[in-house]
Amino acid sequence: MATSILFMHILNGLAYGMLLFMIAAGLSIIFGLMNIVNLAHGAFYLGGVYIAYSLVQQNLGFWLAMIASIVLVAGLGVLMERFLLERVYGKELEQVLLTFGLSFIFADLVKWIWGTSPLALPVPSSLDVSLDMGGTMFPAYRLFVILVGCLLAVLLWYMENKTRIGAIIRAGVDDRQMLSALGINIKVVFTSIFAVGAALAGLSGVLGGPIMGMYVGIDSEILVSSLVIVVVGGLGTWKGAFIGAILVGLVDTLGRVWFPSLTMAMVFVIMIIVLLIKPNGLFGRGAHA
Amino acid sequence: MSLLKVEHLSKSFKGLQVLRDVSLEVREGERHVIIGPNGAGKTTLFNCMTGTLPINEGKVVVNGQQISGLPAYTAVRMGMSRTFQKNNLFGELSVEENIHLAVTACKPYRFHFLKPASKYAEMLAETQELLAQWGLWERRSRIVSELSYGEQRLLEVILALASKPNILLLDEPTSGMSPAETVQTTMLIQSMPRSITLLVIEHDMEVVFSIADRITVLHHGEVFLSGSPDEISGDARVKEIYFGGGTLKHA
Amino acid sequence: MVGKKRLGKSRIWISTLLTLVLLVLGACSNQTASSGEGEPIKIGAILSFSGNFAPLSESIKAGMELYFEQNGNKIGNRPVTVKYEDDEANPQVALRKYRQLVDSEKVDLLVGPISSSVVYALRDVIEKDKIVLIVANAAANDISWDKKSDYIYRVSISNWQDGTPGAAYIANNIGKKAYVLAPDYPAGHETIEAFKAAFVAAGGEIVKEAWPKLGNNDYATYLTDIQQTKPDLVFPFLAGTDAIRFVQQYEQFGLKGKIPLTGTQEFLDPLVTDPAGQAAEGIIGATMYTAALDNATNKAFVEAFTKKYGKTPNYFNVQGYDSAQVIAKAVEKAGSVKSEDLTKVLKDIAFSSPRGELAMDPMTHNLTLDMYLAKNVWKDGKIVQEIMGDAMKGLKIPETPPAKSK
Amino acid sequence: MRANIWRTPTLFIAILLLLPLILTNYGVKLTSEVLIMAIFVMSLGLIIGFAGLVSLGHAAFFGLGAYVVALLGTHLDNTYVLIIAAAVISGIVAFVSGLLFIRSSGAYFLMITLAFGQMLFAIFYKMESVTGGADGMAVSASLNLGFGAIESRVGFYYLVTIAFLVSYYLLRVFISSPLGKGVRGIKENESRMTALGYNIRHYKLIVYSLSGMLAGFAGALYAYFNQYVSPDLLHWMFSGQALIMVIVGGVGTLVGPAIGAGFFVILQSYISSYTDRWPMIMGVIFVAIVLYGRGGILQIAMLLWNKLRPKRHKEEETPILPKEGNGFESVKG
Repeated sequence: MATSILFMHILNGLAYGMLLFMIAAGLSIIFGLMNIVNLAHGAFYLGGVYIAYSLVQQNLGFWLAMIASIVLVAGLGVLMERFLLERVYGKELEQVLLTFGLSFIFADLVKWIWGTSPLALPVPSSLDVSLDMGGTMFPAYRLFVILVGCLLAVLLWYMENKTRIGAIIRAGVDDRQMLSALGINIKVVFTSIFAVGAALAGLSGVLGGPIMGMYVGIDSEILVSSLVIVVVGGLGTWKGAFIGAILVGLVDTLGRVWFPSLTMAMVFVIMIIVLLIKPNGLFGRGAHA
Repeated sequence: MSLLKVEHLSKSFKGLQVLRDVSLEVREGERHVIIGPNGAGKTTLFNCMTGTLPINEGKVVVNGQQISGLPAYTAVRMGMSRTFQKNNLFGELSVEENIHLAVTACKPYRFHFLKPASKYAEMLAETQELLAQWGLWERRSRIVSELSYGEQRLLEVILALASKPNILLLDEPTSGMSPAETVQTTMLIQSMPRSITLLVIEHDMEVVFSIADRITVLHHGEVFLSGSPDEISGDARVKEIYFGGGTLKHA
Repeated sequence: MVGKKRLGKSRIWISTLLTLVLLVLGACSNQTASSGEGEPIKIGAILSFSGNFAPLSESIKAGMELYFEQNGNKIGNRPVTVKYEDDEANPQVALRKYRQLVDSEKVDLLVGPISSSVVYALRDVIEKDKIVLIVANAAANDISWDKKSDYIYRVSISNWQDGTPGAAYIANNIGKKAYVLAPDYPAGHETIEAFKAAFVAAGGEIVKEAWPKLGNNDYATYLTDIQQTKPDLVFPFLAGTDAIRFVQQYEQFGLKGKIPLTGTQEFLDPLVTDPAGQAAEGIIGATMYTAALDNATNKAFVEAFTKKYGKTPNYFNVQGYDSAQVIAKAVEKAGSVKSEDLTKVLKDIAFSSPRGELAMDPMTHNLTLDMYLAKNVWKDGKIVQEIMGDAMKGLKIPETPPAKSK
Repeated sequence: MRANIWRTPTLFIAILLLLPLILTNYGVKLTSEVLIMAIFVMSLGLIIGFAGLVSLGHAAFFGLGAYVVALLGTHLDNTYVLIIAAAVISGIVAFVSGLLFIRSSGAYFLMITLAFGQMLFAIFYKMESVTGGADGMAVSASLNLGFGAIESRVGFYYLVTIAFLVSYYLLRVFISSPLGKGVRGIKENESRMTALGYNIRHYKLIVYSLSGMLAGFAGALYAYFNQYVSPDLLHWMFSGQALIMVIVGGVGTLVGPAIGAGFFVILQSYISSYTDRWPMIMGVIFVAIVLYGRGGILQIAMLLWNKLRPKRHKEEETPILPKEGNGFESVKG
């Protein structure tokens, strides 16, 4: 295979991986910090893309629609955490049932509001060009997605390692009781982390809509992909989510090229291999104390 | 002849040396007490001896058989059983069920699944005996989490005894107890038959000196001194490092 | 708190019992069978309202409702009731719904399903229960061949008929080297198999086959591969949201206008081309229906449909409309809803479809279709289909499976 | 009061046996389906509620059992052989996969079982020439226990009723056996069990394999029931539904999951034939169960029962429901 084509495949894998990273990052931290398995996380993707679609239809423009949509989805996250999830902290199986129920409700709500006819969110016109990269064309939009993903990774890394909130989160993932011992208002921390996680998933919905599509059902597909990433990377780390997402993005993309008959199971095979070698994921911190 | 031998045991966590070249010998029937300031590595030593934690160097020999490197559950098969510093019980089960589990652990029928456990007369009898012997018969149907702290502490020891060990490792058996409970527990330990060899971690010096045949002082992960109670209480350096210059009281 | 309450063993048993019995009794309130003059005719529709097939199911439902509404919700002098059930595109659920419709609701005949797996799963029970099924979408070829049943009649299209008709035109006028792409499941294989056979027969060559999984998230890999392979043309078979994303990404990767995009009729249908927008411009292929077809039935249909629903009909709407129409015609002609009477008239039933004058092929229980060449053009800010001519007239699915091409 | 202990189960069995007399054809079929599902969900309830192993891939064993009957059934048509083969093969696959996966716990176990299930799903989906791929395949084997083919609905109903009762009884014995008690102890406190001398991996592996076997058995019955198998039977969505049934019914009991299965299957087919909005209604019911149910349908049913009838003798109340069942204790070490 020509190197330029391989390079293109890698770019494709990265763009896909970055979208997955945006969803998985929130899921991972929520998982690690609050010990919540949020099976309704895919609903934030759905919310992000469908709200953005409606706003774009109202001629609000892609970027304004994106911001408004993210804010709304974050608000939805806050409501969900405050009024529902808060009541099931520490009861994992009830969380499974609750968030599973919520994912049912959200998906059906989307169907109710927007109908079942397939819709499509267009690429913003300023980025709707393809670049000539050594004879093959590549959409500028995907480069933009990669860029946003990398910036976000840097930002999250900075937050995790250099800021007070990051220190709180790291402490909380290792030992939740320590937070209250430090006199930190856990409620506020949990709600804001949940909101950030929801907003990131909403962002991936808006940015991912033109690539991965918008339809009811993608929420559960994306949930499974991001759960895989979270587990491969290790619970509760942004670094793990980032590396895991890139790994899954690349494996999935290159797998289609090299092992076309394995596309259905490729990601799962990788996950099983990783977990057999490292039972707590690549960057997992071991079982919680 | 020594029943339990620890030879040159070392253990480190992520570069932090917790135990360094620890050697220890416990003779059959002996009551051997390990003392040492907090963080000296006492509980880690227990965890390494029982296989709960892997060790970096050295070995542990019980009854002439090496057990270091074997999985944790094999320690009991070799006749070495332990208790925990913090109560580690089946809080949602009844006292009786807790003891059932402990009694069944090494029985050949532990994997049977076609007959209710309540049909195994031997197990029931052994449980009944333990309950009666340790004064918990009245409370046998209670859910463990509803027991008093002292009772739970007692159950901790009973569970370890249920497998009829030759060697019993007790990790701070009196921690958190009221003075009255402490006295009671000390008496229970003293009353144990000499067929059970005891290795005890203990902080309370009154308890230490009332049960110990031999004392080992662990300091910074190393054996600082090992000797008879008199040797230990008379040693100035031990006073210095462990008791900060205070006096050792001989009970 | 309730959670801490201890409960007696006998209470568990009795509560179990009560819950179960009540639920079962509640769930199967008995329905009486319909018969005789004036009694409603009951139709059971098994479609996939949840999952990716939802838009197809909604479209078929809309088409059926339009037909019955136009006819006063009556067949002859008997009122019609349609009971819609959601099979979740899952054969096991479909069988449960089937039993509910047939055993409990006592429907007279069935319409459905979307998914091929469901039609195969229903096939054996239908043979046993002798109840008529009008296939409104499921395209599996074998239902016209080895799995043909006296009680199953297809008014939609078979995979073979979807893949075949455009091939000759494409080979002769667009290019000889084709890159084909379809989801890796039986319908994908059958459609591409049919295209391949016809395309090779017309002197074409398949340079590469790509089989993404069904519900593939991203087509980038394949689009990059197409750039590398440099075929004369690309022939995909995809449905719904997959088709939309493929068409849009085809443009994003700069392939639109460079390598001609053709495709099955899915790519020439408003369900895909409306959301895909200008990216769908220029796609050429064969289709059994577009709203632009010039016949009287279609003109009336499009007008009525647009009036009721405010949009251009897609071919699933037509499949629903024709399913209703065929049921009505058959019942009127047979003068009964009994299966043995219906099967006699269904074998060669003819009717005026928006697709033209159509008739059932008695050998395959599948329609003989006229296929049209069509092209997506951008007109007044939206994609419309323009008819370029006939692709194949009177196209029947072969009576037996054709030998597999290499 | 020995007679009392047996009175209610006997009544229950009697009603199960008499049910076909009052039910419609459809009711008999639906109850048969519920009973098969109940066996499957009980097998999952066993590892979740008693061993703390929360699996999201259990449908793989159910589907495997069903496919064994479908695939082997084309070559030999002996019901005993097929059903036993289904259970044994599912059990072996559970054992081998358990061997690899059992050291994972909590969310990792959840995901690795999901992945394994999806791999099996992919295998049956991809082997189109053998299994019909996504289209599935018809089951040609007929149900014959040596006294003529069982073709009537009622005959099949009695067969699954017996299968259900036997499965329930065996599970009941299992959880009270030394092994079952050990499994329960592991769920409660792994480190203590190890300290007591239990090899916890062996225990988890045995219970996981047995659970896989039972799921395969249920799958085999389901293949006979529907006479059709498709990869949907192995899909993680189905595993997820089973998990929901366990939680809805009540974790940590045997009857709970069975009730959850009945509740889910019947309610879903009931609601979905009245409204397209059924996913939303089901979702709201799940949320309501979490917020107001506290412990599942079983608890709610009990509550109603307790309200409806006056108090009886106290000594009958043996505590068999755990407080606050929660499958993740093992995660926290």
